[in-house]
Amino acid sequence: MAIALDIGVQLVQVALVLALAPLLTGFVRKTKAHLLRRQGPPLVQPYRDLLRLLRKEAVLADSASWLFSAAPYLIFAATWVAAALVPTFAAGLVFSHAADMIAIVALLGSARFMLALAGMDVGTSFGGIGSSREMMIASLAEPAMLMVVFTLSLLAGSTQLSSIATSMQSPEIGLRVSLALALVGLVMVAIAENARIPVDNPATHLELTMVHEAMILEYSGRHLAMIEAASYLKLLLYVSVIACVFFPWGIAVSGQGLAAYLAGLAVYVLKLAAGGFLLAVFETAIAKMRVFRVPDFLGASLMLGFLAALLLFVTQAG
Amino acid sequence: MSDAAALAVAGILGVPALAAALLALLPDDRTAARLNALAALATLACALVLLAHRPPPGPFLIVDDLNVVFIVLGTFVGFTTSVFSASYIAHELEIGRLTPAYLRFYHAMYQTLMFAMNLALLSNNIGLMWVAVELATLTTVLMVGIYRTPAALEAAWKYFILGSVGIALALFGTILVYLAARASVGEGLDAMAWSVLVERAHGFDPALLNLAFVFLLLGYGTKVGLVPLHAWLPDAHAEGPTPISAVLSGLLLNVALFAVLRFKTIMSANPGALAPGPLMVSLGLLSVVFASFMLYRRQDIKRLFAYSSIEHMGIITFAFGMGGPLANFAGLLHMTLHSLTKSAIFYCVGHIAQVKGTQQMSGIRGLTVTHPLLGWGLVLGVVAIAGLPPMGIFMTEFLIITSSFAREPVLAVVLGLSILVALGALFLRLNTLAFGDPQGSAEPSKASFAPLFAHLVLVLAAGIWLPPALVAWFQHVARLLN
Amino acid sequence: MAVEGPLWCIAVLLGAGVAAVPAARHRAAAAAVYGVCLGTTLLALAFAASALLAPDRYAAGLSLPLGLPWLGAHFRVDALSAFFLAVVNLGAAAASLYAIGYGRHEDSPGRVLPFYPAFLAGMNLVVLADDAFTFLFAWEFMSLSSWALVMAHHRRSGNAAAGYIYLLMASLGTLALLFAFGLLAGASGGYAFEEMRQAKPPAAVGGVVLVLALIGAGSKAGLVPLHVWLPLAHPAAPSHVSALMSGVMTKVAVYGFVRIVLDLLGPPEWWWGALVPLLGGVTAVMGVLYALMQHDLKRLLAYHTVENIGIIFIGLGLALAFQANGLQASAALALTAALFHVFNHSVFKSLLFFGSGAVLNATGERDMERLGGLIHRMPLTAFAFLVGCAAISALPPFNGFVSEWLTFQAILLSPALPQWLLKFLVPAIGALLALSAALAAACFVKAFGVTFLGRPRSAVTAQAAETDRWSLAAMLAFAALCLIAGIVPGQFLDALAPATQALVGAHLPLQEERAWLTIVPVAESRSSYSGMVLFTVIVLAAGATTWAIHRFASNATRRSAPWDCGFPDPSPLTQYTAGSFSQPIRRVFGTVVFRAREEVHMPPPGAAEAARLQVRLHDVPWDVLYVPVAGAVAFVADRFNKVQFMTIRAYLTLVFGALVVLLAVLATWQ
Amino acid sequence: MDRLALDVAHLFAGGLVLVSFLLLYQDRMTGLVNTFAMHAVVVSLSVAWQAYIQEAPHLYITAAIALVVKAFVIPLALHRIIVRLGIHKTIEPVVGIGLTMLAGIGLVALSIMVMLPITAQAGTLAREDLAFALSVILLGLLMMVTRRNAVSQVIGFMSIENGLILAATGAKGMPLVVEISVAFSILVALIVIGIFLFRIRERFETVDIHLLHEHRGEQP
Repeated sequence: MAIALDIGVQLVQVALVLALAPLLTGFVRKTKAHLLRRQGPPLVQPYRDLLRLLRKEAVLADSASWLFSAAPYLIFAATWVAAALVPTFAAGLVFSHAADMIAIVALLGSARFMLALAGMDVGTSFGGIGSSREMMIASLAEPAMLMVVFTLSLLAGSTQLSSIATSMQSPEIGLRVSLALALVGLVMVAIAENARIPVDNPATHLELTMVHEAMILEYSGRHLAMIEAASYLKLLLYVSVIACVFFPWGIAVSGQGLAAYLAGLAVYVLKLAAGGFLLAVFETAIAKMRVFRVPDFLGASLMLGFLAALLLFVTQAG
Repeated sequence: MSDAAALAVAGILGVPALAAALLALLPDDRTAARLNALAALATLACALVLLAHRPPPGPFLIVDDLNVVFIVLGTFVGFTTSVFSASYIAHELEIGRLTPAYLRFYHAMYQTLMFAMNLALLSNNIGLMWVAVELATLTTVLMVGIYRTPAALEAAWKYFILGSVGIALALFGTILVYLAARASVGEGLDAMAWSVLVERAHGFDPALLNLAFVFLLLGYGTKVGLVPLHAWLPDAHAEGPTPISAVLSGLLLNVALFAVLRFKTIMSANPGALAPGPLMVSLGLLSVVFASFMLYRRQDIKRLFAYSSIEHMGIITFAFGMGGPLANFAGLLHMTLHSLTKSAIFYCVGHIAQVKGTQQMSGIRGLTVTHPLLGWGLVLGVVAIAGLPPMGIFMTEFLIITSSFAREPVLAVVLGLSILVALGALFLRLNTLAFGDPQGSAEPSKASFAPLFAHLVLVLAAGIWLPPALVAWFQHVARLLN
Repeated sequence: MAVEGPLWCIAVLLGAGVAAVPAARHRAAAAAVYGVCLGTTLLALAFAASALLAPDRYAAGLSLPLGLPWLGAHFRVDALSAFFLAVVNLGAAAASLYAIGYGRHEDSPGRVLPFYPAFLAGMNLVVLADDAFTFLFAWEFMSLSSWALVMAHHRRSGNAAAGYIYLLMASLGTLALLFAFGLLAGASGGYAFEEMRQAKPPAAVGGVVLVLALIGAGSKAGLVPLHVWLPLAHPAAPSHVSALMSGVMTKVAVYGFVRIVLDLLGPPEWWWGALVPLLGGVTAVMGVLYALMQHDLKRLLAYHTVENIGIIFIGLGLALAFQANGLQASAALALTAALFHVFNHSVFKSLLFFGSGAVLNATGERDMERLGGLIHRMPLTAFAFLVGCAAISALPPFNGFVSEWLTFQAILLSPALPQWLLKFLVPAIGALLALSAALAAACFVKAFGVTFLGRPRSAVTAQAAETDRWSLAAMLAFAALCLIAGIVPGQFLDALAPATQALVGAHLPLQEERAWLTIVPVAESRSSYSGMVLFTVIVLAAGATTWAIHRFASNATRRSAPWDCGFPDPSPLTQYTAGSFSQPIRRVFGTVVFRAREEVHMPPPGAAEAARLQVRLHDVPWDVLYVPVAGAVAFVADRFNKVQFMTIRAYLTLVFGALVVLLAVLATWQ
Repeated sequence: MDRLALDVAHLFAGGLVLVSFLLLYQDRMTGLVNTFAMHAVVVSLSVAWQAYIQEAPHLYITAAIALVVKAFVIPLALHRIIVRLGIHKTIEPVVGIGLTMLAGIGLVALSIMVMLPITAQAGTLAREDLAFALSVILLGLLMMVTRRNAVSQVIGFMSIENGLILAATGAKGMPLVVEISVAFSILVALIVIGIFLFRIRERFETVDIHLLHEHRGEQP
């Protein structure tokens, strides 16, 4: 019975992330528009976009290979699974033993790998630009992310997101400098990874500064839909990771009955909204930076993460 | 059975002497070369008899475990060299570098040299040995100069002068040994006979012995080619006919070393005398370091390998100086393998120089492409001489370095590093000699590969498996040397 | 039936090598030789596998009356050597299979066929050797035979120099190992490994031995700064040999290090655990950065081997650190990670070299700037290569990720270490490891993207054809192995248990009985990973999505010219090249690590000539370490050389001087 | 009898050393050759004396050889060579005479120092004789090293040989002395012939001054 419930919860989680992801993106866009005194698209616009794209025919460049058309599905699947592994409203999911936080980072890495290859497949100059810059950013963002993971897992004595989330709720963690550092580092990584301002501009084309958009320039129709969905999922994933690690309150632990789950769900939605709002404020507040300033930005986050880990290594005896 | 042994000894000395006389008279060159090889073969046969039976030591001649090693090795290399020399000399005649008259002289001298070296090895009398070594020196001087080119004459002259001084020093040492012995042994032949000297050495005057050893080490060391007494060696190797280079590196150096060893045994048999080890070790190490750096700037292929001979003589001297059953065993084995390998290399080099028409390494390239057998033979030889497995020298160098590393780490490290330096130089040359785009004539050489590959196969076999009998024998000799 | 089996295999290999000398001319020789090698190595692999399953049955050693007379040649198969025997022969078998096809295109078989089996035999011998002499003999023999293979194409420019540097470095390493063994054997001269285990050297000696072992094994494995020969020599050899050298021979070097330091040397000091991982971390990052800067495919792969060696040494070093502090379980984890990475790297690096060889055969090009679009011409090769790239970039669900994940887990255990230096060092090493992993992904996006994707950059590339089926069989088999070892790593980890048990006295909890094929290095609550679940879920998700979309949404497709923001350029030269791909990363790291300088020559307005961008990279270790040494040798050689040109009187003066000095010594002595 | 005998022997040996110094001092070719002849005479006298006091008749042969070959034949030959080569003018030593003398004295001191520890049981006359012989040898070497001229270097070498013979005959009852001295005379004769053949004007270094730097197989 319990296992059945767990599986059920897991499936709900899988469906939930997929359902909420476009909404979050829509919410961010809406908020940004409001902050800029604009009307902005309706909240459900991302859903519409996806549906429209799905119905269109896909245009493939002549020089595109099988990899080009296979990549979107793999990217989507990898990101989806990764997002489904993050405890959103309930910890101790069934799959949580299949992959810890390092594995989630690596899953996103696989997705990025495929995306970068897809960007180079057609053999256009823009695709190459996108891929090379993406890999450069990733080569700094990923270690930063791993440093944050180190910090957390040292605190929690585990790399399992579920157990991290649960142990973060326990009082003896308290407030720590390294936690703050880790949080800042993680936020910076999240911004970079989701191609947000100031690292990249999600709403631009025909700019030599674009990174993510340049890679997917040749995509259209259902392929584009898959990739867009994947990016929505990625944003959701990062927000939920931050939420469940640094603000773990209200996450239901498996076996706590339905009420706890519902409560957790409500809290989770609130957290998402808060995260989206903050992101929107941040994005409107600052300007896009030059591509070659990005390494400094990410280097800073790497340093923060490293510092956090180091502090823990030193303070933690045995 | 001792009559057979006596016969064998007589053969070892008599056959070369007779052959020398005969070859001096014979006019025709074809049969001369064959007769030369035949005589060498006969000598080898006689030497092999000695393995089985030994004659009792006489006042002038002796056969003991130590010199049997050298005699068998020497006669064997002498035989293979004579085979190689047949094909080599034939080519020299074709291109007219040698006239039949000189050829006759050459063969006579070759056998005389054999005679002299065998005499030096067999002699039980230090005076007699001195005479024999001098005779060997003179003959080789004449053969080095046989091409009559200014360079050859000069090399011969240099060799002659330095050799004579060395001889003089050795003689003084010999006299001193006699004086040291006379007091306890009494006057007369006994005071110059090994068999007596070694067993009575403990009673000799140590101071006199020390002085004697200094002179003997320098005198015979000149022949061994130890730095700083080596100056004659590279030129003598480079300018003479290649068979002589092979004999020089393969035999004469060993004979001189043999003399040093004989006196070393006397020294170490005397408690009061200073240990000969440190002197030999320092001279040997100096030679290794010096020679291995000298290899880098060489342009003449035969000179290159002449310096490598200096290096290896240094290694051997180092080993014997280190002493101890392990190092002595390694030294003996190294000496054997070195003379096999080095003579093989010189066979190869001789044919290469004949094919390419030059000894300058700048004119020899890509041998493995144009002359696979010669090229790969050279590669094998260099691999062996550089001390890489599976060739035997790897084993001896392993033994020498490790055994001395336990006692003198610093010296061992220096030795190992300079061996590495030498390896670098050798392969730097090999890269252009054997590999790369070929240069020079590509016409096939009418070489006789049998001696070359016979030696290399022996060295290879020694690296993988040493017959227990040989090992036991060498170990026995190694114990004698202490 | 203990160690004889592998020894017979070695004998057969040597025989094949000898037989190949006369037979090399013959047309069928290549197929025959490689066929024999394939069969023999498979047999040896079987022996190794059975030894891994039942280590105790194989513990009995064997001594042959070869080599050093009074020592004899000792051979033995224990858990460690069994594992490496398996690695060696797995790689060797695949390479032989590959070569049955690839070898046909060899233009000078006489220079390859005799040495290839000898090389295999040498590597097997090293792993089996049980005394110092046999070990060094085999070690140097391995170097020598591989040197001959590097020199196979000696007329191509640069190869001879590569071979020279290689042999020199190899001999230096052998010398270092010789001294290490000399120290271990002590004055008594016990060269059998068993005696060395008994002899307990003092701590100082232990440190020296460690350094010597680092020099000896590190120079062969390619540890920075001893790596200089590797990227020159590995690409110079024929591709199947490159695969062996990069994939397998470096692992034999690792074996040497493990054997000496963890087995023979006895209990480690804690500072070893600081030195070795630091070297490993630096090596990893340097290696991958070097690789990123290359545009010669095979050289890129060779440099990347350096990175993986670094990762392996990080694991080994952590094992030393834990072992020194008596944390057996953690040591076992670190060691397992290192050994498993040894296996993984041997698999995917061989696979990648096979692929590069196939490309080389099809196009005659190693320069990525002239390749491109090969995924259309040689799809299967491209697929296999892609798998290799994903695996080496440590992406789940492939095997590379598992071993790096284990290494991370080991790093996360290191707060337990008491020493402050280690507390500071280990997180830094973790950062280096993470950095190198991320850079590796970039490196292989570049390698695969520029070589196989996009549009062909040269005519030959456009005409390339898929490679032969032997090579494909080898590549696809290894690709499959990458996936299998990635999704069911538990079985492989359990096979390592005896080895770690023997070396550090502990092993990972056995993984067989875990549910969902999950691997759990320490504890369920701490960390766990199940490649199987991940793989199936992703496949299900992707499949379901695809099916749903094609079923309910459109599945219409149209081909057209690329859009490229509206102005596509027909010329393939407008694609991003290898150089331009790595340019951002070069700007980030290059100026520090390589003293990279970029010079732009922009013609004045109206001038006709093209603008030029020139990039200069320096190999800093080379400039700092090797050039001065070479200079010193040359200097001394020049000084000494003057002695060759003196007059006879000067020579006489030397003799005279020597005499007087000796006499003076004598006079003062008494 | 013995005292006297020993004193005479010492007289000859010391005289030989003295003549060696004279050789070092000489810087005129003809004078040099003549002094060498004297050197040889002294040697043959001392050998003869040894033959007398040791009742060793065969040593007379050695003495005779020394006298005939080295006191007459070779000097005459050398004179002819000198004339032929036209170098009967002064010759310049590499180092100044005075310095050479000093070095020579140092060498004598060294040889005596080396001989000191030798116990007297090695033979009553052996020790001093050996010291003298050793000094003669070292002085000869010094001469070979310091002189540029081929002829003077040969003379140096021959004085070494005289020293050796002195030592050999001083060693009482040493066998093969005659044979050895004969062998050595052959050596010397060959050297002289060599000089004669190769027309060595100046310098020992090379058979022809022009070849000094060319024919070393390698270019410096």
